[in-house]
Amino acid sequence: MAILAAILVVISKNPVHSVLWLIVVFIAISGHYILLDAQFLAIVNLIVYAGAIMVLFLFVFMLMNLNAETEPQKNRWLKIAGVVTGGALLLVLVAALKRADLKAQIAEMNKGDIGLIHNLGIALFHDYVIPFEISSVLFLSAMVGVVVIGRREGAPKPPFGQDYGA
Amino acid sequence: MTHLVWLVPALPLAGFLINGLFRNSLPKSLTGIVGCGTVLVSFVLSLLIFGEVRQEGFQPAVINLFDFISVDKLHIAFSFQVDQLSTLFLLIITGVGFLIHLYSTSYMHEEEPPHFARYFSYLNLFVFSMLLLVLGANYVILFIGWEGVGLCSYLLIGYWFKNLDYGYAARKAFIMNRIGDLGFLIAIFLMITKFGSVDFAEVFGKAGGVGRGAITAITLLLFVGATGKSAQIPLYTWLPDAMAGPTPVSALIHAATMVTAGIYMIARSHVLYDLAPATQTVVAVIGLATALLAATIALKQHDIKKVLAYSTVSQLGYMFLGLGVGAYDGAVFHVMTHAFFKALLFLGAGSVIHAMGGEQDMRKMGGLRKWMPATHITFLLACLAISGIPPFSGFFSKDEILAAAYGKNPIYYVIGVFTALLTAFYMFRLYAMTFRGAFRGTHDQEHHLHESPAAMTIPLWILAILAVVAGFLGIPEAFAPHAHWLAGYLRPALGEAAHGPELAKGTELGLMAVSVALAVIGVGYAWVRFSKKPDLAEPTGFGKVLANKWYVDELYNAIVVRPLDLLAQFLVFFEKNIIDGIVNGVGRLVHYGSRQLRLLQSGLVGGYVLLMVVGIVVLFLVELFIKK
Amino acid sequence: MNGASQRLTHQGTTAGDTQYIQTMNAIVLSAIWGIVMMFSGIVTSSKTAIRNTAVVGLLLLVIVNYADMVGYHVEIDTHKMLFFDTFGLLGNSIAFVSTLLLVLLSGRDMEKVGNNLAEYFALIFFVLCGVAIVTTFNTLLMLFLGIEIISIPLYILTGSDKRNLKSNEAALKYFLMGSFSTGLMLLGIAFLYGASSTGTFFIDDLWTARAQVGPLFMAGLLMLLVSMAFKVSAAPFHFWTPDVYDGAPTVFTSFMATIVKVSIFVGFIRLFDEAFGADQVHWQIFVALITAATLFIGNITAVFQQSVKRMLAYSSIAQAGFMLLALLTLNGIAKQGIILYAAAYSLATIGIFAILIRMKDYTFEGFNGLARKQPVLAATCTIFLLSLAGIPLTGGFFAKYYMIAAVIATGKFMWLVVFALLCAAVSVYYYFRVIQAMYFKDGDGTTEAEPSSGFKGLLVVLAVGVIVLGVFPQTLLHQLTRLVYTW
Amino acid sequence: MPINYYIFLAVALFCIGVAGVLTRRNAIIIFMCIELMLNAVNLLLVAFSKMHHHALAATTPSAGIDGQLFVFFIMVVAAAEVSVGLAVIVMMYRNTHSIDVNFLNRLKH
Amino acid sequence: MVPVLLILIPLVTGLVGFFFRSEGPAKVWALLSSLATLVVSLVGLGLAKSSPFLHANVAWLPDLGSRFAVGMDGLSTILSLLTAICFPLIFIATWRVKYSKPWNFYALMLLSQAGLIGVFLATDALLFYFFWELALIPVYFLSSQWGGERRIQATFKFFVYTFVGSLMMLIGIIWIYSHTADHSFSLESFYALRTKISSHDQTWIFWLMFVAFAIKMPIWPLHTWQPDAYEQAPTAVTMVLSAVMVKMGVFGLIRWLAPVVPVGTWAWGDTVSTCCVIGMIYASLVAIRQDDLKRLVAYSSIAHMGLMCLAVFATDANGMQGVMIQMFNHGINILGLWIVVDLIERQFGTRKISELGGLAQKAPGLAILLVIVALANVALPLTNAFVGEFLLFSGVFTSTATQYNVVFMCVAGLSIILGAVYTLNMIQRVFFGNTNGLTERGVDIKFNEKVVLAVIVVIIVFVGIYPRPVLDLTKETADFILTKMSYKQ
Repeated sequence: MAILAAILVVISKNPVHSVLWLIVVFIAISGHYILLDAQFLAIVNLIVYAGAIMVLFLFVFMLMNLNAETEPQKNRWLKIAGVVTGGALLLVLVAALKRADLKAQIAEMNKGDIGLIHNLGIALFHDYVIPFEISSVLFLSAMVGVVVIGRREGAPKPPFGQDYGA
Repeated sequence: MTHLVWLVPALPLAGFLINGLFRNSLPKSLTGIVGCGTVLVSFVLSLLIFGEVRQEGFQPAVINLFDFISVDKLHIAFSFQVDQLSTLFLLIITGVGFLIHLYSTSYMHEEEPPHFARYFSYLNLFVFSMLLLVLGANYVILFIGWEGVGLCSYLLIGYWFKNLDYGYAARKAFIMNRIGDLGFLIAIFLMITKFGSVDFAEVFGKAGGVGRGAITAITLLLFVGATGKSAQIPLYTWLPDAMAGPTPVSALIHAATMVTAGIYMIARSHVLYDLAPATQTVVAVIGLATALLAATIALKQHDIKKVLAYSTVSQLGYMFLGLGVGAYDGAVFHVMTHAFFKALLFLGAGSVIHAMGGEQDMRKMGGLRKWMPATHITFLLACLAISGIPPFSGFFSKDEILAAAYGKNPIYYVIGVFTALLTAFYMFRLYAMTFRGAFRGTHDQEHHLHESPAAMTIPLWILAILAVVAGFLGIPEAFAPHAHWLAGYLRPALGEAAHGPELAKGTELGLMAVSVALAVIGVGYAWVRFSKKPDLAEPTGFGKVLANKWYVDELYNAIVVRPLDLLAQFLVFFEKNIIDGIVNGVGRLVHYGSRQLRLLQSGLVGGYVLLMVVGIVVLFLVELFIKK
Repeated sequence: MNGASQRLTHQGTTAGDTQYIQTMNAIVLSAIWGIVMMFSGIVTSSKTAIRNTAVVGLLLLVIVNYADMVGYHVEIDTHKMLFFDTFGLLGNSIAFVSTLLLVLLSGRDMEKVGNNLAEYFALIFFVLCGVAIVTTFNTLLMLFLGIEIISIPLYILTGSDKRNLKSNEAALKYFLMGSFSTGLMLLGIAFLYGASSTGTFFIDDLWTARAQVGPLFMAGLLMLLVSMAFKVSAAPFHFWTPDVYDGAPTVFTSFMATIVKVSIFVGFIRLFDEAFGADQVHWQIFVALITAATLFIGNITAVFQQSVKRMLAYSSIAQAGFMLLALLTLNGIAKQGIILYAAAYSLATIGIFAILIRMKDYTFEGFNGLARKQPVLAATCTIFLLSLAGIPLTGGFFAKYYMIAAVIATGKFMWLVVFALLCAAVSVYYYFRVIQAMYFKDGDGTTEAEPSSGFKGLLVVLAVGVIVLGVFPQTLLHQLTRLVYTW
Repeated sequence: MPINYYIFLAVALFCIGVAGVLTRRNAIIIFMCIELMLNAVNLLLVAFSKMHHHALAATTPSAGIDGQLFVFFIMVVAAAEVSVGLAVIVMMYRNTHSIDVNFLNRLKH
Repeated sequence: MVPVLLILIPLVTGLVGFFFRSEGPAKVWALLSSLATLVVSLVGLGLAKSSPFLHANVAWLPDLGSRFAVGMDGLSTILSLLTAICFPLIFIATWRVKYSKPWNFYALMLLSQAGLIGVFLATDALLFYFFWELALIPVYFLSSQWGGERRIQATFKFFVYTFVGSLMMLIGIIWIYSHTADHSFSLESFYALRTKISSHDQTWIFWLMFVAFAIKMPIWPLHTWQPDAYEQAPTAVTMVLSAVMVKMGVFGLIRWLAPVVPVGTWAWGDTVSTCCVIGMIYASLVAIRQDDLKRLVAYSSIAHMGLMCLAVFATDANGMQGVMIQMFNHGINILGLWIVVDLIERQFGTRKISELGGLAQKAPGLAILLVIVALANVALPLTNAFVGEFLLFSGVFTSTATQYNVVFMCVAGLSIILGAVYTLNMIQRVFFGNTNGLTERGVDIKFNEKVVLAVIVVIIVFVGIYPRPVLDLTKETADFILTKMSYKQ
């Protein structure tokens, strides 16, 4: 089902639809998380992705109020090539991996509790404190970045120099 | 005395330097004095040395001046060898050389002082190199002289450098000599490999020790060198062209001395040649062929100097015949006599040309004996000498060679004698057309006719005397036993067998009779035929072939010069388009590739990602299939 | 000698553990200073002040980093998340010093980009923080975070010239492809995680934890290789480079092309040495292929460029190709070499860009006759170009020398060496085109404004540095030899 | 259930994402596809973490937790990327009223 | 001590030279510096072989096992002497030439001199490579700045061509270095290897390095950069190129290649020799067809260098000595030729043989000096070149390294004849015959030019008559190299 939804994300003409389909994918994935008893992640996934991020996407779409692909479908060769290579990648990956003898490895259901917020929290703030701090820097930079980008600076000026190439 | 021998070449060298460096400041008179004086002094020195050498039991002396080249095993000293042979040549060179210098002082007096000086400096340089050639105690020094004289002949032929044709003649001479020199050079290297030395003494000492093949190779290569220098088939064509130079030069270089260097060299290395009969045959045949060929060509020439030139070639052929049949002293003897009478002939011709105001075509001459008696007499004597009329010098030397040839192989003799007949014929054709009959030149030429000044006639007389009496240095056994002074004198240098095969007294006399008879016939026929009505008509038929020298020059052009030229043209093309083309092609390829690769940078994100993914796929494929 | 095995011997020694517990002076400081810069924009509007603060910060960075190297530092337990060794720290110091030089040379030109100077500096400091992480990471998590911390600000800086469509376009392209490669990297990490028997992200455990070189392991390795290759712009994952470098404001192009690229290279080598050094045989062939492709495409494509800026973008690809040789061999010579290469390359490139920024016209014609107008600029530029071309007496020569020597020492891949040097010969073509333009062509190539004497002086210093590197690499080399022993 | 299924599922999702990136021209959709890729990876990581946990739970109870934490960090980063990415896209849209990536070809060759 | 000075004087003076701002002083400065170098090199010549002042060895890059090691044995002495002689002569001969920014010109000239001398003196491979490039770079700038109208392309072709070569050489050097026992670039440890390198590697190394040297010499078919470069470079630079720089190739071959990889050298000797012989004939024939004096001289130089290379591979005592003395001679002679060409070009503004003629009437002094130099060029006895070529040819002929020695010698010998052909052609058509409109206004040479040519002629004749000093100087080196080259023991 996740796969189906994913394919729909890719092929659906109307961006809004694909957003919605993406949400479906996320929900499906969250389901898998539950199955793999990563409860915390499941919740976070739903809240952050399906909730916040997707809303952001929709918002941007509305802002640009383009609901259908406006441009005509040019160079479909690129499309076909894209699909083909994507398929090829899938093939080679599968080919590479199916030789992996992981049959024995079982991901069993409903056992263990590492997925609980409690344990995760302990690990996070004990072993993973450094990365945690670091990620704050990441956010900081993102924030600054958005600020820089966000400010208006008047009308676009033509690119400096002449247009090279060709 | 011999230890002072280095002075003999040194003096002309000094003369060369003085005249060369101060050519702009010296007055002609001084130049002449320097030019002649140095040669005269070295002549005197040579005489003194000769006086020492001619004594019985004189051992060849090697004077070591300094080490020229010495690399680990190879040691080449700059050393001179004084023995009978070299001394004889010293005398010829310096003696005749001096006379010709003297002659030149007046022959060239119209030249500007600088050029006059240039002329004499060249001449001195030539004498120096020639002396180096004959004095050298090893093949390298000999070779140095060898190329030196070549250079001088180049410079002197092209002396009047304003005239391009003269220049080309000079170039031809130099290059043809170079071809021979290459052979000589290879011979030297072969000696180095075989004997580890180039000293005469050492080489001859070891000569017996090495294989027949090597000796033959060496001797043949040396002979190649000789053909270049001494104008033998196939490299003789430069000599006639060399007549472009001033006449005294022709006399000195292209008749008396330089061209006989080949004979000297072979006589010098007679030890090797004795060991290589095959080569001897080759030498003999080539010599004979050259003699005949040149003689036939001489029959139909109209340029007075050309005739003499071909006769020189022919006479040189004789000498090689002599060498080929082992009569080394005969050959040397002929060198000497020939030096006298041929120099005389050239100088005579020179004085004729001088009188005719530069005219060289015999058809415009005639009856000159009225105007220039001295020249006429001396010239006649010389003609008799070269034609082999007894008791003139030519008779003795030529007959000695012919006799030896007969001993070797009668056919040699037959051809030789026939050539002698031709010689007599064309020489007297020349004589008759020049001095007999009526004058055929223009009026002002006739007006201008006069006997040459003393500076020119004195040498003529001296040479004439020599040309007459020189023969008595080598009276054949047939006339008087052990009267052959020259043979005796040269025996230490040329070895016992130097005289060639001995003949019975009777046969020898018979042979002489035949040759003399033929000579007389030739002389007489030519005399009567050309005194009255000289041949002015354009030659036809076979005569035309002869007049055009058997078209040999044309032949060489067709088979050597043209192909080389075409090849060079092709190479230039090849250079520009193939080799350089490839080099530049690489550059162009890079450019082209660059222009194409740029197009990958399509500017489309989709395209970029696509290519990236393709790259990943490729890596995985390598991982899956190609690797291990 | 492959890193992993040494690492084992190394862990035996007690010195090893302290190196986990070291502090990350640089990281902390750069982060903090980033914030400082941020607020400096608010408290003062004087650009000079801002610039000076930045300079001070950079100076401090260099100092504390050196302190790290000689062992003065506050001790914090990083839980083996980071591992500090001379190699990484040298990488840091090169990055910091070059940034300092960059700011000193082209600080003024940043103002022209837009009016958020303070933020630009803040972002630069954040990037440096990421750099410090990437050069000293010890787990894939930190690598991932470091890379991201480098990338995200760079997206911004690329697009910082907002009114310039080229800049926007570059930013978007960079962003899309960058996050795509992030996806690839994560997939690779996931595979490796799966392949490791104990489920770890520690690079020094990876190679012990993997049962054998299974397909899962190889798949992850390749994915990582690809994504890192993307970051250092190695063919065929280089396509973003020319467009982004061309589109971005030149100052930041210079920053990306030197500091970022070099430090990611350090991380690259660190990763493959630590994690996969033992399995070199399995992946050498791929690196060789990528190297060849990079050298080829970089050099050949650069030949035909009309714009010097774009030519430099391609040349940076080509130079990356040479640096990949170090990754290929991973022996002591290579590790010395990569540091030297980093230094030489950064110095030269910063110098050239600094001059390029001042030019009116970025095409080759723009440089015509510069030697008459600006002899100093022309001369220094020539030296930098010679260095990039690898001519002796310049640092570039020894850089290339080490790379070649490293490969020859392995005795394999001779074909690659010859190929690489042929490409180097090609590179002479486009580098010398600039020289020819400056000296032998007539034209009015000139700068926008008469450059200040300080600028010139700094350029000369830089050039002298390049030459010193070329004649007496001793100073640096000694550090390097020490480093080789510690490994 | 065997881990293979999860692997293939994740890989399939990932490749769909890739295909999307290749085929679509709307910047935002491409970006979404990338998010899809990230999620595929997340899924894979969680699966692996579970696998390791199952294998080693006996010895170390907390085995496999790293995987889930990694996923957590991925989400963090993804969020940051989204904000920046959207900002860039919006800026682009402001200047050229389009978000078709095929119109981004001022820079080429 | 002495070698260090030899390198430092031109280097430092050159760097200083950039700061002059007027022609006169710059000129004089350059001349003085080159004279000083000459004096020092003469001192070096005077010192005994055992003198400690002839060697210097300073730590440079201990980590790489490379030291700043320079030394003077016979070979390097004679070649540095050649360099030291050439530069003052060049400066004097081109005294009247006007350059734009002359100070830069002279400074660069001095720098290249430093590089050249360094190449000849270095006894450390890396140092050798450094100087090799140092000699090249200034020449690149000189030619591209002050050359003819096609200078940029021609010079660039020359530069890239040689640069590719030197990069290949670099690979070779590093490869050998990786074999050395003590990981050092020093000549000794290189010589210590010889047969320790596998013959397979030797083949690689040989070709990698030989390409560099072959391009420099140049050997057919890698020669095509030369005529263009010579034609386009300013004549002063052309003199440097052909008088000294081409010797770098032969020198490298003798010093750094043949003794180090004797097996490879021996194995590929015949191949290379064949190229040399082809090249000699080829170049001579092409030279016959040339109408441009510079190109003619260039091709003749190709022929001569081919002979030297041939002799090196002959591995024979005579040949080796011949090579060493001939390198010196050829440098002197061709310098003379270039000076004459330059004089002609400066006077009449053309190098086309077809446009000249009859100069001998207008400039007899020039004509005579040219004839002497030209005769030296065709190796006439009692000129220096005769000694050289005699030894070279005899070396090739007596060589035991190949069984084709006779063939090589005989074919190569043809170049003697061809050489005479094109040289005499040139003399003939430039100096003899009648003057034309162009050459009517010819005048004889000035004093400074006369002096230079006189010096050259004196050297030519002296060495031609008494070559002993030179031969003794190089004897030891030659034997040493040969023992190294004979790998059988």
